[in-house]
Formats: sequence, structure tokens, C-alpha cells
Amino acid sequence: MIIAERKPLGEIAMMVAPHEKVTVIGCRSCVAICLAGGEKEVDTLVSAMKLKSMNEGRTQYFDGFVLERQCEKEWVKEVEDKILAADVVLSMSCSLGAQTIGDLYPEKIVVPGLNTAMFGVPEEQGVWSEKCLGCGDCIIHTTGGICPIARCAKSMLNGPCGGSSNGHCEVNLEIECAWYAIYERLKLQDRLDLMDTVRPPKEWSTSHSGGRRVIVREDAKLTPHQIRGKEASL
Amino acid sequence: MPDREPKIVGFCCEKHGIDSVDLAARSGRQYDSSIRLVRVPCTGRVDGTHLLKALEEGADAVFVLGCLEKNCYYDTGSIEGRKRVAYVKSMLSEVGIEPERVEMFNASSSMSWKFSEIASNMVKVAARLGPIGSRGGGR
Amino acid sequence: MKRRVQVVICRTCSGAADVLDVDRLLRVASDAPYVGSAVIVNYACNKKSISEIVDDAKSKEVDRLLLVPCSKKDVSPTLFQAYVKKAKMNEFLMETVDLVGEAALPHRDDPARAQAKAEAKLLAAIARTALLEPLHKITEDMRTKNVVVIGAGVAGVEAATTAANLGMHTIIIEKSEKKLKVPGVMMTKSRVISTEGHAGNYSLSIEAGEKRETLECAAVVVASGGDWSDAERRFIDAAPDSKPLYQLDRDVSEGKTPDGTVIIIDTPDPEGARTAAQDFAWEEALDCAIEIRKKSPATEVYLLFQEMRAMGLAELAYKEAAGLGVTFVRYDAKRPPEFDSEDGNRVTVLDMAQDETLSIAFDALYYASVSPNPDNIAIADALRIPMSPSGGIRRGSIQRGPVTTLRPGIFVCGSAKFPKSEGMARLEGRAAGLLAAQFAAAGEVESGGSVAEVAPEKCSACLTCVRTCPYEAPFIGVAGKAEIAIQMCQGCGMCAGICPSKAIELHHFTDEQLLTEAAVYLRGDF
Amino acid sequence: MKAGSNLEKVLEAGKFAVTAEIGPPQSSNPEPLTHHARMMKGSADAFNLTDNQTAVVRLSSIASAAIIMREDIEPVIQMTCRDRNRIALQSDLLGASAIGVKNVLCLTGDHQTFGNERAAKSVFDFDSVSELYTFDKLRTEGLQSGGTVIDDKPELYLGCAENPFATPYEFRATRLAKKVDSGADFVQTQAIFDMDMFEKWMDEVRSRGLDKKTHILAGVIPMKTAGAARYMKNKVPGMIVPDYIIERMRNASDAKEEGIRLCVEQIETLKTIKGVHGVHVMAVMWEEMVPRIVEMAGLLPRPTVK
Repeated sequence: MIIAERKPLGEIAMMVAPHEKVTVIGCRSCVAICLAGGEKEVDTLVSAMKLKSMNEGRTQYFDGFVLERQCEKEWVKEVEDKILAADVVLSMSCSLGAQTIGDLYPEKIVVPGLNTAMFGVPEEQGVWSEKCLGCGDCIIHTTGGICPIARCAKSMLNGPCGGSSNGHCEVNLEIECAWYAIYERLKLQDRLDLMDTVRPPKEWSTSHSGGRRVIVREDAKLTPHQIRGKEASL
Repeated sequence: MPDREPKIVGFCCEKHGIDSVDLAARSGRQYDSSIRLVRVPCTGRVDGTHLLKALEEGADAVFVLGCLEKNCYYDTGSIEGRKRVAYVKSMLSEVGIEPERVEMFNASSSMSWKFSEIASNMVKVAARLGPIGSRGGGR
Repeated sequence: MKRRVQVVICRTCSGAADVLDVDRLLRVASDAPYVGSAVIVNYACNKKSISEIVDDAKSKEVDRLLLVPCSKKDVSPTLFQAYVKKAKMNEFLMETVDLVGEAALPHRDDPARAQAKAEAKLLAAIARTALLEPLHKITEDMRTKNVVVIGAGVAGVEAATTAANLGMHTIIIEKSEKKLKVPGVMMTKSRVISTEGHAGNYSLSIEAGEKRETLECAAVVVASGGDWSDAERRFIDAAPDSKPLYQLDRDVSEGKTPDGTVIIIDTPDPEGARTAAQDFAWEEALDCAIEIRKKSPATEVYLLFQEMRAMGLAELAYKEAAGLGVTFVRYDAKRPPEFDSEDGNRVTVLDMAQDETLSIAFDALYYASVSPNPDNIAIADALRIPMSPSGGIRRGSIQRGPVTTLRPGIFVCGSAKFPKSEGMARLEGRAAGLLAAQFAAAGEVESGGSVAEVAPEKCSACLTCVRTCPYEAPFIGVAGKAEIAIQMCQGCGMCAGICPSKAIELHHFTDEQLLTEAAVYLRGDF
Repeated sequence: MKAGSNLEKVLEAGKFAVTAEIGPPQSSNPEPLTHHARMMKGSADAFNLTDNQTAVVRLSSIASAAIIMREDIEPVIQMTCRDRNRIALQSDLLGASAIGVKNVLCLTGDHQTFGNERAAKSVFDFDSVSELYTFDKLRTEGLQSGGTVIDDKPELYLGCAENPFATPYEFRATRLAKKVDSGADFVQTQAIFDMDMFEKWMDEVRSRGLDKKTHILAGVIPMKTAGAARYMKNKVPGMIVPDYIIERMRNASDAKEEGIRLCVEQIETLKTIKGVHGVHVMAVMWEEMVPRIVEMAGLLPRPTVK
């Protein structure tokens, strides 16, 4: 899932400082699960920001809501009135939610309350780690189920670099070396031959390097004929 | 100097926390009356929002009082309470409000002396800092 | 719901400290929102008053009561029950507020502020009471009167005997093949694999030899003991005949005293890597030393210890032992005694008190402490209870009782927690047997009331509650949303406090109730 | 002959080769390069110009090579995958070849978190193996990674690095094999202090016949202080420095002399190891010692191979 982290409140305060009415919108999806932008975080943030404005003797108005999924237009429209009434929308969602609001209401200023960090997994309560870069060309069947693109600092394809130290990554000795892990996994699976193969340069065009990606499923897409009234114009 | 007495809210657990308060009272200990206790079953019930909202409602300082961590009635509740308080303190720092306005304390039911210490500690903080925003325009 | 509050102020209690003006409190209450009736009674805790209060409640059509007595602890539960029954009111709509303990007593020196605070507190309590919701408890019959005891050591046998004497069916689960005459059933070569159910109706999965069976029980006592075998192994090279202290205690009490030179040491692991020195065995060690010196003056006795903790009356035993010529040697854990069995048994140790190195040839060695039982890991896992960092079973908060665990109906005694002397183990075994029997004898178990509940539409199924709850009450249900197993929920509210989606409320301590109380209380200026 | 560089000639003639490292300056002043080139001339068969070593911005490797070539010294340019994608790597390679550079060392590169531009976007389009693979195709078939075939193929002598002391140890020879399969003509290893471990790796290398397919130049680093030794042991990932070396450095009355002595001893040992075809001296910030070390190790004068 998408892992995000709340921005420092000082930075958030600077973004909303020029505005009087601030609507804070969270999301019950990924960012709630990674404890960054669910209802609780929205509530505490609103409360902390109110205190800040109280402390500074100004009257800034904060109000908070949470949507089921901020990245979907239908959910966003549920709080349309709150968005329209605000001077600025502070999105406590991943950047996808923030952009969905911005795209739907282009005249509105939308500022991000979270830093969208990565595709990751919760390793344990309160710990998340990156495991995918969304390169668009998954190869983990050849690497023991471990992604070297995301889990190796250098996205190496042909084994660990010379900085693999006691199974840890030279960039952060707290983190395992992905290729060390791949080696161990393949050894366990008796598939070490996969380590011998020379992997030619990776096809990066399936990733963001190939330009912004859009996936279309014709069988799922509604035809113009199926789209009703006003929505057809969106 | 503030023109009113300090206002302090204490979220206090119904187990060791409140027992230590009770024992203090019954041992004849006196403490400043600015302390307003709100009972919670366990400090793990306390949510950062409770602390912040209490400040919003006019508290100058807020504290949480629970069982000793090694002797918590609900095993790990005091540990959870401590983490919530720490998170709120970091948020307050980020918005330029003195984090010492929020504190976590632990006591066991037999510590008759503890609560008056906690109270005087918090009253000192509240008196020194005054109400939030009282010094006009923050920092 | 009407949300009309009846405020009953007990003049005797609230006025007890002569600090509060009870009549003014009544006026404050009368003018407060939601208050349907406010009365003063002279003694809230008398039958006549209860009738008066109930009559008043009926005539004023209130649906909830706020009682202003001394403190919640001083109010007899029967008083509540009588009121609830007579007024046909839900028990969770009754609330008390302790103005004496929180205002009158601690602010006796400043009656004006004490009064103002009491008034604010009263208003806060009224506001909270107005928000209370009726809640219901569930009573479930216990299917059996079985008390399962894990371990047939000193503590376990004592626990089983105690519980059996109180009429419970006891089943001892013992891993070894040892046969003992004990009341109830004893299953040898068996161990607990897993647990289902909850307090009062636990269902244990037992592996007995080759067989697997399910055992229903109301309560469990863990008496897994320490790891004597391991301790014995540790000394086997150094002092092949070393024995645990309880063995010496038994021998001495049967009149058998050893000859030659006897060493009693605080722990089989003097470096303290695995076993801490034992506090509790000192009385036993001193008693043994005294008995030996008295009965067999030719026997030399040395006590090797890191720290002597003979407390209370044991101090006299210490004095007596010293007077009888027992040699006390205090050593440093960083320089533990060295044992050598090349040429008879010999120990070399630096006596810190005298700052001299002693080399003692000895005939018998007794140690007063044991390693934690390695089986504790499997037992704790099977019963879903936590362990202490030292490898013992972690006891519950002292407010739950000295032999409790965090799970209701599961008790722990003896060296399963940490090393105990035989006497202490027996005593704890009795306590655990008694509590387990008392628990099982109730025949039914209550749950519900002030427990947590999930609003499924808000739940993100993030598992935070599942991971955080020490009681394993939250689980992800068939709808893919968190649910709370009411029978497991202890009402602490940790899940409600931590839920990132604010999907969990703890009944009786909802956000609204807590925040309203705080806000109203803060409105008071004093 | 693939490229006809001096290094290639020395190695192919079966002589024991010497390469040495020159760290380009952090400014645009070419003077330090010229200085080092003149001073070290004749003490090695070719000189490596590092590519923004440890991710610190420095005068570029290719430009440095051009500068030292004016002094009639043969360069080995280092090309890391950290900062350039396949377009830039191939382009720079063609450029380097055009100005007469023949020896190219293919490296993945130190991560930028170690350097002075931590905010940089990392590229790592290739890793060292895919870089070698691509460069080899370019020199043999004129084939670019995107499929374009060029007429004038660059003449290159390709090298790679390998670290026998990084984990998993048992994979390290396999990794070298992948590089050799991808076109590595020579290998310069990580600095070697633990001879036993190096010998184990060499056993594995020889058993796979890799020493016959490529030329192994063992890396050495002369140390100035015991602190430097400790630092390399504790702080440099993938570096193993045995305690006795640190002890020797610490107990020495003149640490610098001891460092030189140690380095010379190491070279003497390496010379005796079957399959080692040369040494690579990395006298970081101490380049002036290279001629002395090489002389003390009995490796002067350097051979001239026609």
C-alpha cells in the first residue's frame, strides 16, 4: 500500500498561513492504515493548528473531514460544499487524494499535509518499509520474490555491490542488503543458478521513465453511451 | 502575570492513578485546587486529541496519570499512554507551543506523596507559561 | 431517552470535611442543564433514603442518577443494586462523583476555592451523566467446574489440593512421567498446546503422550516451576553432587544433616548470565544453616552470596547463624566463585568483606535459585499470556492479586514467575488454588458493559487494535472489519485510544463523554 | 589486441602489471593532475582517474584523462552508473574513445549518500554488469543498448572492480564470473588486507578458470595512521582489516613508514599468489608515495612492451 508521513506542522502552518478558512481532509484508505492521515490524525492536526492560531492571537478557522478514498472523485464530491467553502484545502491523504481534489476543483488551492513516501509494507506496528518502485515490469519470480529494484539502493540487477557488509546495505547498515537476501532465499529454494545469469540492461520504459503512465482496460471502461448527464462532461 | 488561577486538566486512570490521588487526599495532603481530574479507565484510553482539546478548551496544562509501567492494571496501558503523550508533545513543539504543558506521570496506589508532587509540578508549569496565547502573538 | 438527571447529595458524606457548603451545591445542581431533580439526603447509604430517592426519581421522571457520596470506593455495591432494582434503572446510568476526595480534603486550607472547584466538578459530572448510555452485561454459565493446573511441582500440587478441597474438579497437566497421589486427575507426559475461549470457559488443547484431547475448564493455574534439571547440569562438572536448596531443607527437616563442609550459594549461575540471585531463599538457607550447626556442630557451613537480604524477622536468623559459626562470604558477581573438582571439590572465592581469597574444600553444595523453565515459552504461547524478560510467566498487576496473570481466570504461582523457595512456592500454590476455585465456583462469568465497540463503516481494518490489545479482544471479522470479542474485552480502551480511523469507542468512556466532562470542568473559574 | 593500450600489452605479455590511482581535484584547476602525473610517471603501467569518488563532485574522469595524457601517461577512466543513464554513459564512452582513451573501468559507483551531494537523484540505469555488457557489445559489434549499430566501433580495454570481502562471500567469485562473461578484460580488486580471505576467493576464482579469462590486479592501500586502519575496518562497508594490521600500525614508532612497509609486504605476498597478474595501488591523498612503494616492491622499472 501507499505509505505516507505527516509533514512537520511548521511546514503545514506555513502553507496555510495566508488563508483564513482551512478545510482539512483525510482518507480512510492507505494513509489511515499507515497512521498518517486517518480521522485521528486529522482531528489531532486540526486541534494542534487551532492551538497554534490561538497561541499567535489570530483567528484561523480549521475544520476536518475524512473520506473513504480521497483518490476517487465520487468520494471527494461528498464533501464538495466543505471544499468550496474553504480558502485552502489541506489534504491529509497521499498526493493522489490531494491531486484528485485539485483536479476536480481547479480554482481551489490544495496543499499537501503528508509526504507520500513509498509503496511499502508494515513490517510491524509502527514500522514500514519500501518494497516496490512501481517499475511496471515485475521480475521478482527470478529473484526469490524479493525486489532488487526497490530494495537495493542502487537497483542492481546482477547481485550485491561491494558494499554489502555482513548482509547489510552500505547506505544504511540497519537495512538488509537486498541481494544478500535474494541469495539466501534462492539458496533455500535451491535455485542459485538464477544468481549466475547475466541480466542485460533493464527495460525502464515501463516505469515512469517512459513518461506518465495511464492504464486503460477497455472492457472495464464505460462507453460514452453509458455515462450519464453532467458526469459525461467531467 | 496571568489574571486568573491556572487551569490544569489531569486524565487519570481509575486504577493506580486515582488510588494514589485518593490516598493523598486521605493522608491529608494538600495541593493546589487548579487541578481538574477526568477519570479514564486506563491511560491507554487517552488519545492525543483529548489532550489537545483540553488545551483548546482553556487548560494551561494537561497531564496523564497512570499506573507504573511495570504494574499497569491493563498490562501495557501506561506504556501506550506514555507514547500518546510523547506524540502530542512533539506536535506542540512543532506549532511553537511549550511541550512541557503536557506531561505523563505514573504512580502506584501506595504512593501517597506522589500526587501532590505532580500537582505542584504542573501548577508551576502552568503559572510560568500562563494561558496559551496570553503573551500575545506567540513567539 | 429523556436524559434527565437526578442529583442526590449525601449531606453526611459531602459535608463530612466541613469544607463544602452542601446547600450551595444543591442550588448549583438544581440550576444545571439536564437536571430533573436535585435533593439532599442525610445518609445516602440507608434503606429509607433509598426509598425516598426512588420515589423522587419516579415522580420527577428522571432516567439517571448522579450520586454525590464520599468516594466511589466507599459506596457499597449493594446500595447501587438496591437503587437500580427499585428504580428499574440501567446500572450504567448511575454515576458517582467524589467531591470530598477531590475538593474538600485536599483543599481544606482554602475552602472558598474548594467550594468553587466542587461546584465545577459537580457540573462536569452532571454533564457527563447526561451523556451516559444504558449498557448491558452478558452472563454466561461456566460449562465446567474444572481447574487445570499446569505442573505437578510443589506449587502445582498445592494449588490442585487447595482447589479440590474447595470442591473443584482439578486436572494436573504434568510433562514428566512422575506419579503422585493427588486429588482429582493427573495427566502425565502431557502439555498444553493451545487455548480457545475465554475466562470461565477456556478450552485447552492438550497433548497427552500420543493423543490430543480437548479439556474444558473454568480456570487455569500455571505452576511450571523452575528448571532444576538445567541448574543441576550447570554444576555437574564443578560439583557433581550439587543439589537445590529445597533438597537440603527436606533432609534437614527429616533430621538428616550432612557432614564435612557444606556450601550454600545463592544461584547456580554466579555470573548471573541466566539466573539472577534469589531473594527469597535466604530465610530457608539461614534456617538450614542454623539447624545443621545445632544438630551437627562438626559440619562447617559457608553461605556464598552476592547480597544478603534477610529482612524482617529473618534478621534474627542471620544473627543466630553468625553466632553459631556459619561463615558468610560475600562475592562480587563480576568475580564469581570458581569451582574445581580435580582433587576433591574446591571453591575459590574472593570474600569482599575481608578482601581475601578463600579456597574452601567442600563436601556438599546447595544452590538457592533456578533458571526459568524453558517450557514457559510454549506455555505462555499456548495460554496467550505474556512473559517477563527473565523468562518467567509475567504476573498481572498487583491490583489484580499476587498470583494473577493478565488474563482473568489464569493464575500463576511458584517459580513459574521467578525463583521461589519451597515454602513460598507452597504458599503461592495455595493462593492460586484458592483464587482459581473461587473464580470457578461462581459458576457464571460476566462480560460486556463498559467494553469497546467498532463502528464498521469507519474501520480501515488496519490491525492496529488487533496488534495493540493485550487481551486479544479485537479481531477481524467476516465482514473484513475489526470486531471486539466482548468476553475478552477488559474495558481498558487502549484500542479506542489508538484507532487511527476513530472507529472504536469505549462505552461509558466515549470521546464525547470525556471531552464534555473536561470542557465543563474547565469552564469553572477557581 | 582489443585496444592496444599499454596496460593491455603488459598484461597480455604476461608481465606483472602495476596500476595506480589518481584522485582528480575538486576544482577546475588541472595543476594537481599534471603534478601527480609527472611525479608518478614511469611507476605504473596505467593510471586510474576516479569518477567522482565516494560521490564527491570532482573534475571529471574523462577530462582528467585528457589532461594527464598531455604528460604522455596512460589513463584508465572510471565510469560509474550512479550519475549517468545509458545515453550519457555511451556518449561519454564514445567521446573518451575519440580523444584516445582506451582503458575503461566499469563500476556501479558509491551511493550518493556518502558524498557531498546527498540531495542528488540517483540514476543507476545500469549496474556494473549491464554497463560492461553494453560496452562490450559496443566495441565488438558496434551495437548500442537501444539497438542502433554504429560503424566506427570504439577500441576499448574493459575492466571492472570486485570486492572479495563483501557478503555473501560465496557469491563473490560468481559475481566476477558474470563480469568476465560480460566482457571484463581486467579486474582491480578492493584493497586487500586479509590475505587468507583473499586466497580463499582466489581458489574459487582459479577453480572456475577465471584467472585464465581475465587479469586480476589486486588492490592495495598504504595507510598513514592506525586511525585510518581502524576507520577502514569499522566504517567502510565491505572492507576487512585484520586486527594484527591495526596493532602493527599502532605499535609502530613511525606509522607512515610502517604503512609503506605493510603495503610493500602485501604486494610481495600478492606477487606469489597464482592468478594475480598485477597490483593496483590506491594511495588516496598520498599519491607521491606510489613510486617509492613500487620501487620497494621490486616492480621498477616498468616493462616496455611493443
